[in-house]
Amino acid sequence: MADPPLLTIDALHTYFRRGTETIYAVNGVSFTVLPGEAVGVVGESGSGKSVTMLSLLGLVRGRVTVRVAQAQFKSWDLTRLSRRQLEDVRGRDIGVVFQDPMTSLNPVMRVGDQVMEAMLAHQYAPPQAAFRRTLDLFREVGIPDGAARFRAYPHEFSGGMRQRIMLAVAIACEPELLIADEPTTALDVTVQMQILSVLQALRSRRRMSVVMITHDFGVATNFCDRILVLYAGRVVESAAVTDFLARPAHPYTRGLKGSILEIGSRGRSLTPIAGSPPTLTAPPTACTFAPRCPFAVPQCAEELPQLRTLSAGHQVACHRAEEVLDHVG
Amino acid sequence: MSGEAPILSVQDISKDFVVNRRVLHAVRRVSLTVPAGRTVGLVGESGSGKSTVGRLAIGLLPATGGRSVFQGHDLSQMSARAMRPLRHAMQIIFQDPQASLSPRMTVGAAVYDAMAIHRLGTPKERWSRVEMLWERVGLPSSIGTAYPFELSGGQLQRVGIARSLAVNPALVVCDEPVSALDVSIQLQIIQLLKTLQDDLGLSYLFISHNLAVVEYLSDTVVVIYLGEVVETAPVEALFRRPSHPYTRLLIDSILRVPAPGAPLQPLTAPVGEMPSPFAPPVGCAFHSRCPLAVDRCSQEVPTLRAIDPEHWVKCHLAD
Amino acid sequence: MMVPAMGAAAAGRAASARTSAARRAWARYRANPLAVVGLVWVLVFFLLGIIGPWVAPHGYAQTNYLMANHPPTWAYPMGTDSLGHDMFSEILFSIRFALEIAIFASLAAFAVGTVLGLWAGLQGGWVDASLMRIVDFFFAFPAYFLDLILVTKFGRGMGPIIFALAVTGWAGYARLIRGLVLGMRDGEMVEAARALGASPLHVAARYLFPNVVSNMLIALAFGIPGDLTVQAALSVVGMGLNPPLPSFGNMIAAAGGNILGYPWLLYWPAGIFAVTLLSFLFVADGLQEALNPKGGY
Amino acid sequence: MGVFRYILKRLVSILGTISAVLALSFILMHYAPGSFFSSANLASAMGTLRMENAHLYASYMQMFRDRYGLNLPLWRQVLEYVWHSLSFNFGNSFENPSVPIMEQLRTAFPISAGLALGSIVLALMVGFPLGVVAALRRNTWVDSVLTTLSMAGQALPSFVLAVILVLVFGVWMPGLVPVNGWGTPANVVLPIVCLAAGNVGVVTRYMRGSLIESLRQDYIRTAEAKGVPYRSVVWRHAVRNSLTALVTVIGPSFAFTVVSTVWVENIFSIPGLGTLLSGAFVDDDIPLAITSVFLLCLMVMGMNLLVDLSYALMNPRVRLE
Repeated sequence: MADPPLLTIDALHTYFRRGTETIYAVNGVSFTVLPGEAVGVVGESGSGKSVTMLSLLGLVRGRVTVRVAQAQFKSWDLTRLSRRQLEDVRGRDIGVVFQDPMTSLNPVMRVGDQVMEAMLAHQYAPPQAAFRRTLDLFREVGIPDGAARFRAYPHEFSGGMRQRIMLAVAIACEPELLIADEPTTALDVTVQMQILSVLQALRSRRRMSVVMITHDFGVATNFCDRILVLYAGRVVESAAVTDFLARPAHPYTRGLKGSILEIGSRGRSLTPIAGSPPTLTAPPTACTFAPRCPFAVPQCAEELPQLRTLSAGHQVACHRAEEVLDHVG
Repeated sequence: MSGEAPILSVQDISKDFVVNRRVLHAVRRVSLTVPAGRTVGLVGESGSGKSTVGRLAIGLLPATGGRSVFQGHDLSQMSARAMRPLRHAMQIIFQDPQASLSPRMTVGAAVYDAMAIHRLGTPKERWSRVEMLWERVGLPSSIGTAYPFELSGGQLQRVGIARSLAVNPALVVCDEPVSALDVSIQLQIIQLLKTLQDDLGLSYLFISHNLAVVEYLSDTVVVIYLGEVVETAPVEALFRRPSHPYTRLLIDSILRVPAPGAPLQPLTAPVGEMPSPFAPPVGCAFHSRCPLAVDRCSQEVPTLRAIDPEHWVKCHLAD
Repeated sequence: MMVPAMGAAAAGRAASARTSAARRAWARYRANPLAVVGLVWVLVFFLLGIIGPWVAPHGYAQTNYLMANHPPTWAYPMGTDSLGHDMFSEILFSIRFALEIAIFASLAAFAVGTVLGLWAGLQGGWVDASLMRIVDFFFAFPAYFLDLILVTKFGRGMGPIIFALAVTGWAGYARLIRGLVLGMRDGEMVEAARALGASPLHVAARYLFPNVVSNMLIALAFGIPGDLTVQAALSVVGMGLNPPLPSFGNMIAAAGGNILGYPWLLYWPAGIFAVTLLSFLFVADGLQEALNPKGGY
Repeated sequence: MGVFRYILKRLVSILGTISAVLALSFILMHYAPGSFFSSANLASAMGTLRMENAHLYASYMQMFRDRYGLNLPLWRQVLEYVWHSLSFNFGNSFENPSVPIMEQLRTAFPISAGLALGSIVLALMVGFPLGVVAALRRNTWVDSVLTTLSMAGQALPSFVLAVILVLVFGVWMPGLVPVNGWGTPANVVLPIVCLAAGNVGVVTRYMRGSLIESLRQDYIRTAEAKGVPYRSVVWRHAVRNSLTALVTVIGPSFAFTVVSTVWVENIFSIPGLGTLLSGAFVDDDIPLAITSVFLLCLMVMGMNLLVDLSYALMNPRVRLE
């Protein structure tokens, strides 16, 4: 853990212009990713978890403004890279896997070509070597009979197989960081397990860092080392999995954990978080969770809580974190 | 279960589709019974045919074989027209409420229309019942003038529920009603469904791929694989003693949030994928993925047999 | 079921929601300047079509051989043609006849196409199969040639031309609505309505029709200028509206031959006709954007 | 199904459609007032010839009777007619009975087909890049200008554009390019421009629309995430996919080009099928009229076949059926 972070983000803001409105999707997110670390970014839809990661890579669509105080990846300052240089980082040093394998592959391009293209674009390997490596990658992600499947089109594969192809595309150039944006959300549980086990094998074999964006705490806690909870475009809690499990300090984290329905919940009374997450049309000036929060005090409606350190590696953005921790339940 | 009169009884129902001149046996001789006021959970992966069973059960799709008896009416013997007056008693809510609502109709008009179809009450009474239903499902009464695209997924699902409640159903088929929602919203909808059942005495056929949700809501669980029932049992029995290897696989594939200090779950890949329903394996449909399979499994089709009263398993090896 | 007073309020709200949807569509339409300009000209064109025959200074068949092929003067503000017809009056009457033909032909084709397309889409089976066979035939056999043959057979009057355009025009509407209905028929919206117990008629009237009507209006808006074009094009091969009935096609075709000597014969007919077609297209395009903000290009 | 079987199947269906077209036209013409298809009308139509050369008159009469089977019942006449036409035996024209129709068509057909195909190639060459530019610069002034122009191109029928071009190059700046006649390469310029204009508009607009749609797809984001340079993302991924979408909507417009050829030939006095056709209709020369309609329909159907084939070849998801 003495290594310097692979990725350091400080005060990331992302705004969308939609019609006459501005949507404040990400409002000052800061975090780091260490080499070899797996970070789970969890939150509900609209929490800004995908936008945070994609805006770093310039992959957000629409009329979007990104502001960030610092975005350091290895030796590069991502904010100072030209478009050309950023393209070079994408796919070579940072790989991305998206949520929906049914639409994320080009329907009129052979799957083998789609994997090779990642290598050729970065001059990672000459065509002959890239072809052989594609076959190796297919084997590694668990696509049987790769040589024959090389020339097939995406529609000839099942959803799980397509997600494996996406994985092969993302790791083709051996990136040091893999961003997985809800990679198993669209899949059945058995297929989810297969994809996650492939991902975990890849991660340990290559010492690759993974940022796992997910709304599924089961996936995040079992796969990741550290968890980042996002709410309304801000990090509300950042903790190692052990702390996250034992001492969640933000009322929202607690609420989400309480909302998880697992086998064995039968007969238990449910405690959903009341209300729904806000859509921000103005930058937040107070705690955005306060209206739904059982711990809220007048201070929460007035002052924006900053991320502060509770203990080593455990940060929370809540005025009342100590009270939350003391509260048993 | 045996003590109560069943409101819905599905018997050996089958459905074949013809796709590109190939026959797809989507549902093969599925039987299940929903007692009045109870919930039957129907579990399976995508492509297992579980949604088709739901539609067959209430006669939205004509069955290729077998029958479905609802409140004593054999739906397989009835024309679509003859079923219409029965429809108010058997409702369905969908996974994607946005797709099931007309984009050109306000959600208030959609709920109103449900009553208008069955000529329930005067127009005035219908509108006031719409107001009452909003309250019932936890929506503000101002929502009636909104169009579907203006609402969130959770709100839309509540609208869908209000619309099916509008006609006083006895049975509601819930087709993955919470799958598209965020966890905290999922919980709200599940809670709502539970409350409505307790208050109104509804019966549910609850279709889902999410075992935890099914366990929470159901009294009986039916597990379906490649269009066939592989295991069915009262909910406690099924989760206490899952006896079909496929049921075990489904349960083991769920990633749970570990208790503090407990070890993490190993991420080990289960074998194989669901085979093409066009070419299901010979013998036991699951043998190609089964860790316990023996020679017999690839040759002989197992029968659904009771290993306990009310606990049925379709496996040669189950004891 | 109680508290009737609340019901009336809710009914009022539902009605106001409907108008607000229309208002939003109008706001989107207004935001498109070309569509607004087009609409203004289309309205003027319609107005001229209505009042034209009354305000025209001369009859359309009224000739003045002494003043034949005369450049514009005060008495003949757009000049005269080779027979001494007043071009200004000719144009006013042409607008009237062109509109009559295009609108009656389009509406007839629209009505027939809508009914047959709805029927085919809802019924499916052999009805659909045989109807689509006929529609395919109409798409393989260019309408214009069939129009020519029909006009040759039935004559070059208003009636026959309207008939010919309607006979060849319905297939497009039928195919469009059939496709739209087919796309929705097996969708969840219709399934949900059926699950509620709605009869096929109720499904068609309350669910399918409201969701296809905007597409049909857009198609009609594209269809009217299409009929204006084909009707004029009949004149290009000498099979247009029978003289002395004036038409844009006849004037443009005739002026094409005299263009070197008497170019003013072309300016007004070609200019007005071109502006009109363009305006109709802008309106249709504006409608498309206003009514289907997401779909289509 | 293989490409060849597909083509064969389509050709058979074209044959069916074209037979139906022929039969329908024949029946309509048969009942037309002043129909050519009756011995009495034929006799009166050739009255002048009878007086001048009785022998020639008798032989022509016999020729037409044989060709169209005028003494046979109507259904036999229809069958004979369809069969003869399908075997490209069109007989002789009425206005000019000594010359077989085939002779007249032999020079006219290539002219029309060349004009139509040439204009389509031109429209693709111009419209495709314009559409790409409009899509990439969407919601800028470049886009507005291109979109408005392409709508104008679409709205103006070729015959209106043709007379406007005649006015411009015949009256206002004469001598630049010929506005009339046929034979020199310069004669081709204005007709081809007229014919292409509408399709340029159509191709530009559809290409713009479908490219914008393609650029929104998830696989484009995947390609960007791979680090493929944006130019390649556009050309290799987006344009490739939008072309298949373009092809599905372009068919009717290309087919319509054949109709436009008729108008443009008439205005620029080009001795193609269209000029032949209008002359035939005006002179009631029914055999020639229907024959030219028949050939033009064949052109349309060939065009549709080409469009469908190219769609199937471009899209791996389509199985030819």
